Amino acid sequence: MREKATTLYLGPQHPGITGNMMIRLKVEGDTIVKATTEVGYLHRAFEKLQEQRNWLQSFTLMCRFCVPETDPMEESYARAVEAIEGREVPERAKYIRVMVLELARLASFMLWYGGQNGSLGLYTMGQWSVGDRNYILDLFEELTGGRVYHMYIWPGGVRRDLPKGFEKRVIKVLNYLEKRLDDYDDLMFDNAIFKKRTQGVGLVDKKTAIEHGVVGAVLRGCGIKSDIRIDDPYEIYDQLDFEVPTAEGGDIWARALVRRQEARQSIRIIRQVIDQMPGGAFYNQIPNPLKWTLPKGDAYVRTESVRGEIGLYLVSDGGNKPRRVHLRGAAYVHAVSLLEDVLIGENVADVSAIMNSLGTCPPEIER
Amino acid sequence: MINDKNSQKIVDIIQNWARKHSIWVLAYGTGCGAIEIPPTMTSRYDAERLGVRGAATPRQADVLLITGYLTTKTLKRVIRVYEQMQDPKYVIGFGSCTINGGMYYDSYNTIKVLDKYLPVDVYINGCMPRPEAVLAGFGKLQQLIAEGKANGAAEYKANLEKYRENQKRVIPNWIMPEYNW
Amino acid sequence: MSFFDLKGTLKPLTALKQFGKKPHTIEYPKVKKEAADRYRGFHFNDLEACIGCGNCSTICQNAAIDMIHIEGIEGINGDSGLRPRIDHGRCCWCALCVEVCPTGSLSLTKDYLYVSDDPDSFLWVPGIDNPEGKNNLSFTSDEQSLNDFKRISMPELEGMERVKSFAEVVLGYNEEQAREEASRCISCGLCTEACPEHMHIPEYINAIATGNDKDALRIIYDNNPLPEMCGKVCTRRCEDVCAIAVRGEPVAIRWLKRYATETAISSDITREIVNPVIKEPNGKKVGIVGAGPSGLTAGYYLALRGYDVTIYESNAKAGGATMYGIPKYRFPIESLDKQIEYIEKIGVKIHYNTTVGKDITFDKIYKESDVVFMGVGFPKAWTLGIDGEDAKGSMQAVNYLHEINDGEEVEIGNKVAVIGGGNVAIDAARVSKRYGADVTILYRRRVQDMPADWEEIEGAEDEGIHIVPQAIPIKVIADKNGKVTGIEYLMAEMVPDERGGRPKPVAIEGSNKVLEITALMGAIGQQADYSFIEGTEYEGKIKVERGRIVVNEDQQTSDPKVFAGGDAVNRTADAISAIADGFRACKAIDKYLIEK
Amino acid sequence: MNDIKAKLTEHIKANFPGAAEKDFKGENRIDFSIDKEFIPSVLTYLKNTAGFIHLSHITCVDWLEEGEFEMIFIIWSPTDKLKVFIRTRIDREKAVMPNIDMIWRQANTYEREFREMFGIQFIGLKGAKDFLLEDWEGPPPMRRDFDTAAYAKDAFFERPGREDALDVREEIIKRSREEIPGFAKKYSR
Repeated sequence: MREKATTLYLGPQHPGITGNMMIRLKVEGDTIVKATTEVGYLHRAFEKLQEQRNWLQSFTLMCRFCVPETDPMEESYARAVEAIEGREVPERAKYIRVMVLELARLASFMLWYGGQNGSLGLYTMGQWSVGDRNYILDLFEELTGGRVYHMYIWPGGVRRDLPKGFEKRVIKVLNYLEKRLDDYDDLMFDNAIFKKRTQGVGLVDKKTAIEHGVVGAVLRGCGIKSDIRIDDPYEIYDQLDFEVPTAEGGDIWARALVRRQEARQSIRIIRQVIDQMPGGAFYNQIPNPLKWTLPKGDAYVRTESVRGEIGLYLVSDGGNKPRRVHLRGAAYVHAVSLLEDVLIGENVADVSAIMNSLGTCPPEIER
Repeated sequence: MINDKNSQKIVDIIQNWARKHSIWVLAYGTGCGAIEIPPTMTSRYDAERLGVRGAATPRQADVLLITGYLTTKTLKRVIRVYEQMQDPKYVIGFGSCTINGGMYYDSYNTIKVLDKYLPVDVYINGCMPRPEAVLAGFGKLQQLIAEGKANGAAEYKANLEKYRENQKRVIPNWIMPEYNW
Repeated sequence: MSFFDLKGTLKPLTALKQFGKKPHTIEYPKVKKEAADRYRGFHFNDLEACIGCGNCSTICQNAAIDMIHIEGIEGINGDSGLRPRIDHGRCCWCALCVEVCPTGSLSLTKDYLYVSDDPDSFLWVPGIDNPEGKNNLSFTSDEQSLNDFKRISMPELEGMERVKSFAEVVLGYNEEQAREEASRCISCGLCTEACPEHMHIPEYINAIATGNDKDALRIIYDNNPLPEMCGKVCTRRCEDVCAIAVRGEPVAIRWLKRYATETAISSDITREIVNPVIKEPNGKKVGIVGAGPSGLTAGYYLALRGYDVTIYESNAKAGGATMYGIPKYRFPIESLDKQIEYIEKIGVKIHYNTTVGKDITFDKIYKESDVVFMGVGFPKAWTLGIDGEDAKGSMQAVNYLHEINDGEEVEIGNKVAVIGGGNVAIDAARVSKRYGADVTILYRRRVQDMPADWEEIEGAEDEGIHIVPQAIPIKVIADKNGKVTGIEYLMAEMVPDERGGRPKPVAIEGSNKVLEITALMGAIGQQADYSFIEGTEYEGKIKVERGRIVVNEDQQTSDPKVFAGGDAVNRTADAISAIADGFRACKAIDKYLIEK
Repeated sequence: MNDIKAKLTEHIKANFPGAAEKDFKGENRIDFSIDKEFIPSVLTYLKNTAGFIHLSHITCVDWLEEGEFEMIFIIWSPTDKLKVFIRTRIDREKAVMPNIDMIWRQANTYEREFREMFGIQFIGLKGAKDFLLEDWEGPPPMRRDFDTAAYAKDAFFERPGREDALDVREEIIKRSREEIPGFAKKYSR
């Protein structure tokens, strides 16, 4: 006999929800039969606001699209503007950008470590990884002047050169983190509870993945090798040596395995970038920002964030303001329609873990 | 019942001392400032040693953190959450957006001046505030509690009509239960 | 997975190895970690260095920065007197305001802590609310700035190429260069106050930057009827106060004006573009003495307002000092003719070769007109006042330039000395050079004290003119025919002025030197010639003090019916001041006649 | 790469009347304009036959001056490493588009957003009417004729205390008694 279905509201105020969003669940017992996501709690109308700001002013809004990892947005905007204008970027700036992007990935992985385990009751990990993440944020503070909002990668290059001896301090942090990642493995990947709660949970198969246009680690967790940094390389990624890890299974476990490898790949990339860092200019200066106009045109650029590919479509009508900015984050793909499908048949207790593993970041959906 | 004025004073001091050291923060990330809460709570800054810790539901919580901008959609939920919270309760406004709209001053979907809708006890400067600033904010709140000056909740009750009017101005579809607090 | 995962149960226990390690917790509030060297904390503004251009306020996408009056800070030339105030309820600490600050006065500090229960206490006047911030600067624009400090260099003829002819030295910006140069401007408008005429500089530069050259010309013609002349030879006091000039090269305001006027290639096209509204004739008559810049300006704008304007000019051409005092490689004759033609087409009547006091009496003009405007200028040169000055071959630089510009030939030989350091001295020197002479400029003070434009001085040096600074001429040496053969001078040392003025040159005894020359030109200043009213009733009515006509702020002389302007009135003695006088007089005359 | 581009271009032009190619330098993309009626069929073709399985982006641009919306579908082929842009223009007043969420389920999210933000109707689109907004009564906010600053000023409060702000240009004009002609004012800062 089937149990009577009840409706459960998860969020927006719920400790298990990642960020400020809501899921309406129809449950029979504790099995979900239907899930409806409701977003929009963080809709600030960025894209509308950017149409009111000039090209440089718009740049300051970019990093606020998604807070856990702000640099891919800045990077996308900078690249889109450069593509429309045809502005050259100095070689050194490209290397610095990649370093910043990978550091940001690393910081975001640390947050994910904490969130993913926190959602399963493993609170120690949060204390470790979020605490260790501060070392990366310290580097950002030194380089960019801000912990979270860096506003560092901008059209034409980067905003300031590396401080003296910065590379050494990065290496020191990387050495420390490499050791810590092994500690995390002991606590997490070898943990019987973690395995039990993640294997076979939150399944995304290949067909669903394509239907939903899934990107990033979620796609790689289904065994599909796809990474914008390789497929559609930007900056200097095509000159770097790194691997794109994949895992079979399409469950939380598989995605966790992928991310575990990716964090190490990021460290590998940063080491290479620091080794090969060229000298020279770091910025190809834009004209007076108040009178800066871009030629007519459009650009679509994609950047790999921790959550997956983000795409930015930028249109210029020849004026000093963007005609249209449209950012599609990875969470836009993962946390609305895909989440609704994936949750069907799962337990209420696993919702939080699934959301974390899909890289749910509501501000990126709502913008 | 204690009717004596002096004894009431002593009780107040003890009460405020106790409240000061047990600030439970509602786990509701209303805006982007929420990203600095995990670092504040975890090992590097460890706010728990100051008596600050998370609470899962409004009924358990003492402090409502408004971490930045509030969209009108979230405002509705925040009001509901705030009214469910039990006394003593305090509100901390986080960053520029809660003071005068911040970056979103011309956005059609975010409120600009938080204290028109909810009573705010402490504001923390920054966009976004560093964990040190967050801790300083809690420190200020503790000080205000100890001095008996964090009276936002009482003010809200006294001026409920004024607040309601402002709230209803931005929330057209007002279907909410009246909470018994 | 096995039923019981032994490894998976035990492995997490390895976390215990962290036990006893030193925690990385910051012992807040006991220990306060200092923010990074580049941390973007609260603003600091160096109130002394700030010029109140308001660029920070313009770039702020959050409308967080207000420009406000602050007690004790007065607006002066080149400083609006306003200072930024930051609304911390808006600021996002992006530091764009720092990046665009032209003076570098605005920076961020490492301070970030401010908590308060009063939401109205988040307005922050940097520099006043945190005077100690000066020692705590973090994010500054020293390393990197978004201002474009480098001017687009003006294409010019090569130095040795120039001296072969009177071809214009400056070639002018092309369209791309003009747009680029115009886009350096931050539109603060500080320059408009420095300009005697208060031209609408940010507006026309912005019009050029956005590709609307015709609008730019219309804006320029709003209060300057001789823009092409100004575009070529203006003394451009606007550029001295340019906000960008604090740390870089000022926006080339003069060259941009020049560029804008190039669209009007003839007087008809000028009229078509400017398309001025000419009012119906009102029957009132205005007589103007002298067709110099001030007279032409007053005449043009009075004609637009419907007055019947007649100008009396003693020379064969209009333009006054700009016609006869400026060499043609700086200001070609056709360029001036075009502008005069346009003014005449608007309805201004000019009687050439009509010297007031000789061909027509001042009394007649005075009685026939409702108002008289005098723009008579300083036509007479000061003499050097040294021995042997009246020798043959010793002349005044102004007269020399006048004669050359009139097309006459002047015998100067092949060795010329010019005495003086102003623009007239340089002009005379460069003209002489073009006639094949070897030219030396003798100047009492140092090169950096020379009142001439630095561009002119550089230009002279490029063309191979020797400048001998700190040289005081004492005697002109002539041969027995009375012809100049040399000049004797003393070297001087600079002695600081006790009263705080500029250093004075004091001759060194016994440092006598002699320079062999064939011609000598004095260029130490000019004076007025009021012979046309001398001995008439007007001599008493129109008050003259120390050679200058006394006027009130409306350019009105002590005779209410007579207005005056130009070199004979103001102390700055440049074309743009004369134009300003003319424009001011026009407005005052209009008011005076309507009220009457 | 050029082979694939040429073949694809040829096929699309042959099968979908009115398809116009837009020349694009720099990025590796093919860019087509096509009538909106053909959108579902061209996307089905690209997805099922040509290997463009990844729907990367759908976007909408409001060309207010021309009275049109431009819908752009950006799809990506992981095998050929090629982007295809499919553009179509629709009337701003009667904005109706065919629904494509049966081709990619993900398109549903985009379409719900455009319905709300631009007021574009998608034939047969399911899902709650509210997506990002709640109880919104004004015009679709992403339309360019919606003035967000004016709306915000009207709907929300602003903290007082900043009324003493002055404009630098006006302050200088006042001091030097400069008179700016009306037509020049648009060039002021």
